[in-house]
Amino acid sequence: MKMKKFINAPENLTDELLDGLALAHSDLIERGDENMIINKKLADADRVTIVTQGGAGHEPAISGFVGDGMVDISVVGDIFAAPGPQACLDAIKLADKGRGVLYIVLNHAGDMLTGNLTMKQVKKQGLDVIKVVTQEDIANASRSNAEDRRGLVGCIPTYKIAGAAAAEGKSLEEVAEIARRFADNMATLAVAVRGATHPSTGALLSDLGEDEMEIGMGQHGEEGGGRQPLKTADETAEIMVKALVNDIGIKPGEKVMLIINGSGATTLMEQLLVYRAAVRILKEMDIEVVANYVGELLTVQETAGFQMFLARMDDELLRLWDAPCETPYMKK
Amino acid sequence: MKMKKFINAPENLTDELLDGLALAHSDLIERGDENMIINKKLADADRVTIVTQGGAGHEPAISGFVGDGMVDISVVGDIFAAPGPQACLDAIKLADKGRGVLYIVLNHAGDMLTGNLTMKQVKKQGLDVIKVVTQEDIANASRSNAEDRRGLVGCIPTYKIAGAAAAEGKSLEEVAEIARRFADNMATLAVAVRGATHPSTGALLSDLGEDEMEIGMGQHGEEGGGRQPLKTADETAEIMVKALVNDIGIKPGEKVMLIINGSGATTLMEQLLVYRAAVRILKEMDIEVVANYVGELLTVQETAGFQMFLARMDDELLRLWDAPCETPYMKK
Amino acid sequence: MGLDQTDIKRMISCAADRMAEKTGYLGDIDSHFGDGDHGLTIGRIAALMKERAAAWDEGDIAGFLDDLGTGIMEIRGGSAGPLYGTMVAGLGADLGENETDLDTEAVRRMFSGCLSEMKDLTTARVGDKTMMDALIPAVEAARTAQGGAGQIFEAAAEAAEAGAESTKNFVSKFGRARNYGDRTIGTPDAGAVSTALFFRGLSDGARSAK
Amino acid sequence: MGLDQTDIKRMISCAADRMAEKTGYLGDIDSHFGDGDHGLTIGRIAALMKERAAAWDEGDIAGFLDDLGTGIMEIRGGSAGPLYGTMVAGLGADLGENETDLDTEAVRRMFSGCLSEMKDLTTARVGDKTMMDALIPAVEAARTAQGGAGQIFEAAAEAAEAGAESTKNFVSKFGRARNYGDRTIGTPDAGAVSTALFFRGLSDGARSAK
Ligand SMILES: Nc1ncnc2c1ncn2[C@@H]1O[C@H](COP(=O)(O)OP(=O)(O)O)[C@@H](O)[C@H]1O
Ligand SMILES: Nc1ncnc2c1ncn2[C@@H]1O[C@H](COP(=O)(O)OP(=O)(O)O)[C@@H](O)[C@H]1O
Ligand SMILES: [Mg+2]
Ligand SMILES: [Mg+2]
Ligand SMILES: [Mg+2]
Ligand SMILES: [Mg+2]
Repeated sequence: MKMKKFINAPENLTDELLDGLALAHSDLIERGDENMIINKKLADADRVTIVTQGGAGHEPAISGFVGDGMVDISVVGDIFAAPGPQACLDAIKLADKGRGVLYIVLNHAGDMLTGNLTMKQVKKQGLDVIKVVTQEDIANASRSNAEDRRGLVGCIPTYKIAGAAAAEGKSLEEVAEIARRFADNMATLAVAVRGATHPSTGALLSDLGEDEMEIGMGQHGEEGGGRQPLKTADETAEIMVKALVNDIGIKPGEKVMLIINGSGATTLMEQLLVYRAAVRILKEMDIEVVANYVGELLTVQETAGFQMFLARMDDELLRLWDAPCETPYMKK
Repeated sequence: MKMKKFINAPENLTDELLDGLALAHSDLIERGDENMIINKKLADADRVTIVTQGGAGHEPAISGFVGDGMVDISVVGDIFAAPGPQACLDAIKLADKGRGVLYIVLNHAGDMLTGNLTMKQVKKQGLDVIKVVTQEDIANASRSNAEDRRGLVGCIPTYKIAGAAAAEGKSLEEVAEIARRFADNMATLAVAVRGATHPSTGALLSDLGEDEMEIGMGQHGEEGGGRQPLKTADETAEIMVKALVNDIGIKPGEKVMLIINGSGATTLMEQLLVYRAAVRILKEMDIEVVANYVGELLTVQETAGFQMFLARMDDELLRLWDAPCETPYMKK
Repeated sequence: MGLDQTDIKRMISCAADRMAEKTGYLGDIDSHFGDGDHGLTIGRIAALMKERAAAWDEGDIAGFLDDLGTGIMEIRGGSAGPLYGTMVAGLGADLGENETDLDTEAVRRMFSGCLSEMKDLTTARVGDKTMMDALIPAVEAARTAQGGAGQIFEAAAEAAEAGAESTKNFVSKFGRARNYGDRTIGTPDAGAVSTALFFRGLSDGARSAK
Repeated sequence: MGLDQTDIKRMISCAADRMAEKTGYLGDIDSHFGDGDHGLTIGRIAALMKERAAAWDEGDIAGFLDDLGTGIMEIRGGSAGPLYGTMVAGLGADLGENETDLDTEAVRRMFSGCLSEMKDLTTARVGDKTMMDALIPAVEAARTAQGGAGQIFEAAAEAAEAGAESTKNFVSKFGRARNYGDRTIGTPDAGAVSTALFFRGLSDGARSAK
């Protein structure tokens, strides 16, 4: 598959896309130095603030969720590549309004390295920061090996819930406790049917046969082991729902959040079919969906496939999920 | 290209996707008989109401924009296929709260036939309905041959503006006048780089060479004549902006709405690059972008490409665009 | 020499068979310059025709055709739904409510009623590469054909077939295919071909009526 | 026999050249089980090394390496940014602020400082199929190598190359490639290969120091 994208010079890609984002949403966000996207209302914030970091190329994630009620600053690296620790440290200092900073990092090799280096400096400088790592991909490691679990779409509802907790005026410890409680009770499984191309190098990200799908594929085309013939929406949903319920250990009578996150080229039509099937299967298990999202939150370029996300909900988490937010790509 | 989609039986596709949509957004919409998606607050409406119709397969359009402040009922046919006139007539009667109904139809062969048959019955039965047709594709007919212009993404902002006018309590004539004023001053141009497959038949919708793009491609893969080698984001934006400005006849000092609508597989990253370039080019022409949207509003399955939409704005139209709305895929 | 309910029933059923046999081919033609679903839609229309014909045991001919036409319109088939619905209902449009035995003059009224309803719906005419390229010659042939109902329908079917064949030489002026301009030359119009199949089936069914 | 600022400058510049020459190959290896951008990132790191080395006209060696390491970390290159940044800064971590002439003992401190910084950052060790497969043997060789700075760096480069080569036999345990398990056997690790190039370049640059 040849790369067919509307880009200019690959080396300016991230810069230009952040420019476009800030231009299109100048009422909500602005660009800072060093690839930062900043909540325009950050200046007035008298509360815990939220900083995150990650590569570009996953739009609308992650910078599309900067704004009141979600992320205050996102520090962007390059395409699929983490930013450096100095940029993250600068962002944390800029975000800190004297109430502390929650620093959310997805579990990917580069992000974790940067996150650790950043925290070293944070400690050296005595800043009030708690780092929370999202690592919820159940494909390639068991729950007991959480450090090996990749961070997939689960970061987005984590931002939302942490952001709402911060907006309620909770302390840094409380916000971090809530974010961790949510993150500890979430799980994601991805499926892909067709790969994409790396927008800077043109390299093919994964390579699937004409009739194949792969359950468990990572965010950059990394394999997850579940190669199999393409199945229907209902069959695929069933495999994935059962794996997720089982992983989190959700019991009959419990309430959940269900997200179907399109990876890029899979239509909303298909996502809605999968959502419908998943709700039915959960209902049969006496599990109630009390919160949802169906659409593209975190994409992997034009990959065809989706991520199914499930999380155990309680009343507080639900209230925080439903709380108002105003960001370029999530408004409540 | 083989079809690789998560579907079940093709003949149940539209039914299942509308089910999924209603299930995922049960706070805002509900399913009615005959493939209708209905605004849950319609019952309490004491105002002009908005009915529209069209094929499925373009999600989130059109049913994803049913809800307060936009569409009250959308009548869905099958994949890319218009519904019948009886269903539309039923929807109009259901929507009518004694203040009249604005009936918005996109200019496509099947939709126009149904729209005309529906209006025949409307007249026979003495209902208070005004039909507005959106026909803004500049690719295959000149402005003086508007009946030959296809309706592309322009229907979505038209819904928004008409819906807001209705919410303000304006009369049917006033709402229709506003919708027409907006629609008469809008233009869209589409570009595609890779086709998609018809989800029911598996047939390839258009077929482009490895290095080709096509400017002017219709909503279902129909050709528009502008086949050419793939260009950069900046170059493509320039060609399209100039054609649109020229078509509407926008003058320096005027204000516009600019929409970059992803067709399916083109990333938001690319859309943001194109948006950025378009704003720059408009600025050079002394044209100010006062309203925008960058993202997927009306897709054509997994087609790679986008539609660029431009419309002349005035203060009233801008106020209506910015007014609150609450639908599954547009919230303000 | 006339047509009664049993004849119309058999004719509709026969037309449905001819259409159903060719859905693959129709989809194929439509996929060149359309969206490839004409076979799908014609398949659904044929199924409805078959079902309604089988279930029809009372009521007048005009009422049956009108109901069937209305049903076809609601098939959600894009252009073909309203067009076929109008064409089928149109066959009964100029029949009286209680006409149950159709003589030659009544049969000719079926054709003229059909054409005027269709002309009301679409401005397409001969040469525009649509269903009208089959329908208009069929109606014309029916107007001048000698003999009874069987011969009239046979003449209409032959004219429709010739009309459909002629669309190969035309440039699309209506529907999605319009955007392909000159490139449509060489391929027949899907709707014209299916219309010819419709009239072929009606004639096949009418033949045994005598 | 020691290394001064001019030598370090030449070594860094030489290392940058070795790395820059092979970005295509590095991208290629990374594309098998990673995301194919390692060549891109190494290219940027090399460019920065080259630029900083050329611009370096005063200041101590430790400070230069620390600044360069910090700069590399901000290159936005995924894993390789923090790793290379730490490795380069690590070479100066155990040098004193005013050490401008590095004797054999100081050169050995460069290696031990580098390793301890890297071990702080990552838990990967020999056999995990990462940069550490090149780095750890290089440091080990530097610790025991006889002779002056030139010989020490040559021993390190040879050990790094052998270490990189050995990664072909390993299963990925870190980074994106980890998810491919056994299938990674047969392909060397991109980061290990680039690390060997880095040390090869340092050695080439050190040789003329004597
Ligand atoms: N305005 C029109 N007037 C007459 N016939 C038309 C018109 N538009 C389309 N058609 C006919 O409809 C056929 C296409 O039908 P179909 O493929 O079922 O619908 P769609 O184009 O909506 O997919 C065309 O081949 C043509 O014969
Ligand atoms: N945790 C780690 N410890 C040591 N080396 C690592 C680690 N993670 C990745 N690497 C090294 O980084 C290399 C990949 O670098 P690169 O492709 O530039 O980064 P990314 O994987 O973020 O795209 C791997 O080949 C491996 O040598
Ligand atoms: Mg990378
Ligand atoms: Mg169609
Ligand atoms: Mg068709
Ligand atoms: Mg890589």
